[in-house]
Amino acid sequence: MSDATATAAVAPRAVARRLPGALLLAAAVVVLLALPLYLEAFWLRIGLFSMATAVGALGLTILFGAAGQLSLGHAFFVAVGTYGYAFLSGGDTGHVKGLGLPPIVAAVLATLLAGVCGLLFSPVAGRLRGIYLGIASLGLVFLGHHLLLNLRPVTGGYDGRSVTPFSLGGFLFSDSSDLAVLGVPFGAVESLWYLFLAVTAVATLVARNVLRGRPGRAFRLMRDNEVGAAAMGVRVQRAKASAFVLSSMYAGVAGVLTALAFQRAVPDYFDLGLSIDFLAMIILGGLGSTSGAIVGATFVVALPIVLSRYADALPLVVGPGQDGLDASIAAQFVYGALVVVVMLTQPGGLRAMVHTLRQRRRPPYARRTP
Amino acid sequence: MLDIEGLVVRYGAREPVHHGVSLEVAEAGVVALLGANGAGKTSLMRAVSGTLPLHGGSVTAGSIRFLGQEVAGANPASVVAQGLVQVPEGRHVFGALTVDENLDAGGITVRSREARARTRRQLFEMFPRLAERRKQRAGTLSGGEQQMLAIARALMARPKLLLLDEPSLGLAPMLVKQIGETVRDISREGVPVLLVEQNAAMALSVAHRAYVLELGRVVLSGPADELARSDEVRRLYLGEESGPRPGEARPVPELDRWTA
Amino acid sequence: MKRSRPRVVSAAALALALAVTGCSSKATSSSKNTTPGVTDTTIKLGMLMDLSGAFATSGKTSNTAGQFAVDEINAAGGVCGRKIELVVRDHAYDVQKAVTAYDEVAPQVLGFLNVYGSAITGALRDKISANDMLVGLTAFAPTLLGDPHLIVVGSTYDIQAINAVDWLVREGKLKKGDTLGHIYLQGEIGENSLKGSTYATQQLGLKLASQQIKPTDADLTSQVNAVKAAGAKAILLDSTAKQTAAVVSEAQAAGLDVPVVGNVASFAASLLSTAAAPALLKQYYRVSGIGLLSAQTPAVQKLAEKWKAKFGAQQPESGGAVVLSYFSTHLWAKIIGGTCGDLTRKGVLAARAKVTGFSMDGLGPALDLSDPAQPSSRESQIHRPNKSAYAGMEMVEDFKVSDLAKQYQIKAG
Amino acid sequence: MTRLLELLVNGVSLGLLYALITLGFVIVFKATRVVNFAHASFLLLGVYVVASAQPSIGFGAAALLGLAVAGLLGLATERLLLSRVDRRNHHAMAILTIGLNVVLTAELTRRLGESVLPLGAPWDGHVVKLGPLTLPLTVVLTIVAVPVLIGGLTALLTLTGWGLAMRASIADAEGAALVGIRLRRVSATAWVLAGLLATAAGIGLASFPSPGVSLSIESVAIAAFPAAIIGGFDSLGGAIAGGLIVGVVQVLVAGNQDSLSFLGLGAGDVVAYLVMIVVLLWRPSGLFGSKEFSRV
Repeated sequence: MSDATATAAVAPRAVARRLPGALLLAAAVVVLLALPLYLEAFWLRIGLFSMATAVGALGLTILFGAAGQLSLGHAFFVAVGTYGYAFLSGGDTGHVKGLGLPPIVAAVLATLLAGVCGLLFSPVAGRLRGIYLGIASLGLVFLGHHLLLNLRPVTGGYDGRSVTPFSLGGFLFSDSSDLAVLGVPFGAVESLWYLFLAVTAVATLVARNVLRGRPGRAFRLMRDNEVGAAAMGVRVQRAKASAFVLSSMYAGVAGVLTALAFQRAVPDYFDLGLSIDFLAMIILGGLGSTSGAIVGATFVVALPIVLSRYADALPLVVGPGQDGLDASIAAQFVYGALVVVVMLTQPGGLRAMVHTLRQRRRPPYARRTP
Repeated sequence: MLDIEGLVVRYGAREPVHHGVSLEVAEAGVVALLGANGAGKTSLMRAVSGTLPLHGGSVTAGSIRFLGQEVAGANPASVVAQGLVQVPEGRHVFGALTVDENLDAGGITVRSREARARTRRQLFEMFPRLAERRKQRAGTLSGGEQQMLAIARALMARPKLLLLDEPSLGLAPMLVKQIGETVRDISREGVPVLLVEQNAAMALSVAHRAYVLELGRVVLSGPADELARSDEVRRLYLGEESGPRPGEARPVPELDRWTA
Repeated sequence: MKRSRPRVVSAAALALALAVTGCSSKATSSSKNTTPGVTDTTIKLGMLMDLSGAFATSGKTSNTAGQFAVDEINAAGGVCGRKIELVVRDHAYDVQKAVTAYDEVAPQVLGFLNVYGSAITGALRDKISANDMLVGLTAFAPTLLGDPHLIVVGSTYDIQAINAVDWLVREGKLKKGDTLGHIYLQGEIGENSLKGSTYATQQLGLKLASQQIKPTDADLTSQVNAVKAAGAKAILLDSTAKQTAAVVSEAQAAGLDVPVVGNVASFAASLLSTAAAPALLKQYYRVSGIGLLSAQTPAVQKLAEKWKAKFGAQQPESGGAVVLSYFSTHLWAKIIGGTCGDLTRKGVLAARAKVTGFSMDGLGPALDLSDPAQPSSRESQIHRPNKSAYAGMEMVEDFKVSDLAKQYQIKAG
Repeated sequence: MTRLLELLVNGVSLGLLYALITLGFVIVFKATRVVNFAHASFLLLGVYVVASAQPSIGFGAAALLGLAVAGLLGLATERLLLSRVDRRNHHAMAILTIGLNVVLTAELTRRLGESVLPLGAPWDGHVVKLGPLTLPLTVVLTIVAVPVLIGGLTALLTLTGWGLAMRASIADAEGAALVGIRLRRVSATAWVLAGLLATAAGIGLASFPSPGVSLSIESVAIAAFPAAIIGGFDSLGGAIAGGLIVGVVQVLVAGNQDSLSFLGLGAGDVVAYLVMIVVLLWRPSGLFGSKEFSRV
């Protein structure tokens, strides 16, 4: 269903089919824009984390879903983005140094820095495949964690370092801003919400264009058959490197967003677990699809937090500190079990599930064989 | 001995590969199954040997009866146990194992140690090259030797019917000829062979009967020598005139993955 | 079609946004007249603990002991005529969960009775000061000093290390010129403790051989061997409880027969049922800035009885966590009690500085919170394991401050 | 000199335990092409069972029980979960093991928490003096027992029909199916083996001077990842070599922390990955791996 076919000349039936979609999208946009006026900081914070993570997942779904390069090192590149931003925008405080650049410049440079790290690793990435690449990139996570702990002046060591709030054109995205919209005070979470929404939207559009356009086709050709791809004029080494760099830059953006959402950079967040979560997200959502990456990320991020909050209302689960099944453990069980169930019933992920449902509902004439 | 009727194979939700294929292999001799790439030959072989699930496919209609027993949907091990052994396209020898170990593995379903030793002696007479290289890893053998090994490995199971999938693929013309002779020898020893080939010249030279498969349908069948003389076969498969007929589609691209 | 979509979207968005924003409930609820967490009858305090992660045992213990104190305070009429209520959240030692949980709890509470974990505290520090929040900690890092928003109960890790070295020398276990081995955890505990041991060894004419470990290290043979090769006559140890068992057994395995002094977090009662027990009973001591659960004072006995009443024969893994949480909850009540006329977060911060002589017999040293840049006490106790003592530990030496620790200058972080 | 020797012996002992973990991991990968992300929690579960059963039934029986439970867990994973996924969809299966790992880790975290369960092995607490060396008995036993175990496994693989079937399926699954080898049975055995080997290694890791079974053992088991890669995934010898290399390098680096301070503190864990990346730059499929396997 490429957009190219949906020109004005398309039969009215097709337009009729697409119109509800557009309205749905419009409604979704409105809801997303209005949410900060209603939701408490708790929910907005979940939204911020979800969006930050979703951008990272988009990068991984390009790399793994389209180009077939398994990376377990995504957490490393996210860390580069986070600490890159914190260092470039931060000032000198005690032993911890910073360059004090304007936040927007720092954010862009941090993204590029993550890309450069990806580029530096691409000689390794280009030579390796499958599980070899996966575990080699896993090495980056351990290496990165080691550096985070030891490069004190840049990272602040085990204690981490605080993150300069984002500002753009004199507007400060922090709690000290005095802005109020319709009586709702716009603190850090409310204003960051819009920033994150914009970044996520751009990241999604770019990813969609990459996946649907020439690069995506080249990546998929390469994934399915390197020799064949080379025969069709794909420069395999270069395509691999560019997939890796692109995905690292996405991780870098995710890192910057993570820094802003946390308002502090701490080393323990960027561990193997984060890399594996990223992998679980994109596969749960549906490998190689942008919507899958976003849904997967939101699901993985929000589930444990929401479950903990509503622990009291859930059967079998006890509130914090009581004896019995803790909410957080229960969340882990649900997360793990859902991953297993989705893989057993819908190896194509949640997106495939939606797709099947939609096909079932659609009248037969509209059904297409994939 | 082998009766296939109305067979339909599908890979997942894709279009079926076959549209009701029927064919028959007699108690003796060589039956050739010809067809272009994508005609559904390999899928048919997989359906018989029970290896379709390894490739995500399944038999959705029709029956495959071997010596009166239904084998469609059976697992490969029980198919082998019934005496139906396949040499797959691309040989699939155990590259990390020695020639001897490959043959051991081939005879893994044969209980009697003595019977295994006897078969092995016979095979080494038939394939002296393999005897010379018995301690060598199969991965280091040449293509032709690997094909011989794949055939010998299948014969170690003392099959009642041997299925040979594209044995000549990628081999030099001289080796192709040698393979043809081997096939003839095997059938002379009393093991009937179902030979799937793109190389129609070779196949028709050793076969007694032949079927021609096109886009999942049997379009021609009959005694091999008659088919070899027919215009259609000569034009399409024996290379006497090149290029596909107008209107004859190339294989559906999506299917390449499954049949390659 | 493709081009027209954004127009549809933006028009619809605008219309809906106008319709929707007229009645935001958030706008009305966020008036800032009242202090969060305070009503006419209750005062709410938050606790952010690890109740399901790697440190769940400590978290649950602190939670229970804190609740004991709260029940006691409420039974005696509460503070400022109000009952204390706890809002407990589990962060499972996950920074992301902790930050969201903080966002959820912060608007509902006056302050935080306890925020557990250094990584967590680190991530929340900027928010804590932005919210004028007073926060109790289960940590003794001198780097936390100087921030009026954080309460560090008792002596800091560096002072405890100094007191420990001083004790080793006083007991004749170390003599001038001897080498002290110091195995310490990467992170706030170990590195601050190292500052203390470095200072003390310099002042006392000892040599120091230090080895760093990580919280996840399980096999510490090479570190123990390195300390042994340096000729250590005693070991100062900052580690997790599991690692303590590893170090004492490995020291024994390596034929290194010397006393090992650990910090307050380096022991758990269950270690006495492991293969390390004989070595622990023989070699291990613990330095602690807070009281001992098996101490014979009435206040401590009362607490121990409460635990026994609730859990029967099941003794706490960490007596220290029980004492600390109970003690600091009472400290909180004292602080709030000093600002009944101004029950705001700022009022609480000001009231903190008014507490200069808080003590509860045997539970902790006398605390002076007037200067946030100085530790609230410089005293330590020395304990040693004993299978028959409650929670597995008995007293060797009661609260005492060494001369060395008195003159030690703390550089607040 | 003595110290270096001591470090070396300790390193070899640790490396042999890594080798066992890596072997299980590699065998599963080779037989089923599944990256088992739950391998470390198999190990922890097995040894947790040993430690919790040991007070009531004695160490010997508890060890057998732990092995049995981990083996059964492997079997159940294959039979109840993985066999329901299309066997070509290796991604789905790997992600499935991630889900399994999350559940197992959550449950073990809940049960173990911060506590340390004593293993109760008869060799716990014993020290052996060998000339100038003072070594825990565990180290000596590991150095003797693991090679015997690996030797036994090798003999099974080379001398028995079961081993032949195993190796044939690993070399070429389709070829194996076509000679009548039951692939499901082979995958099931591989998963059982993984559970057994992991538990055996876990018993070593939880033995004296380690204080017993605790959550941190799981993070130790992660070292099997770089070990498997250094050795090369398609060679059992490689798994052993990789395990040894990682063990020795880790212990040597940790033991010489002071002179290696330029690497930063706590470099022991990282150095395994550095070695791995260097090896991969030199040989993209590990020391003993063959080319095809990196094409998975």
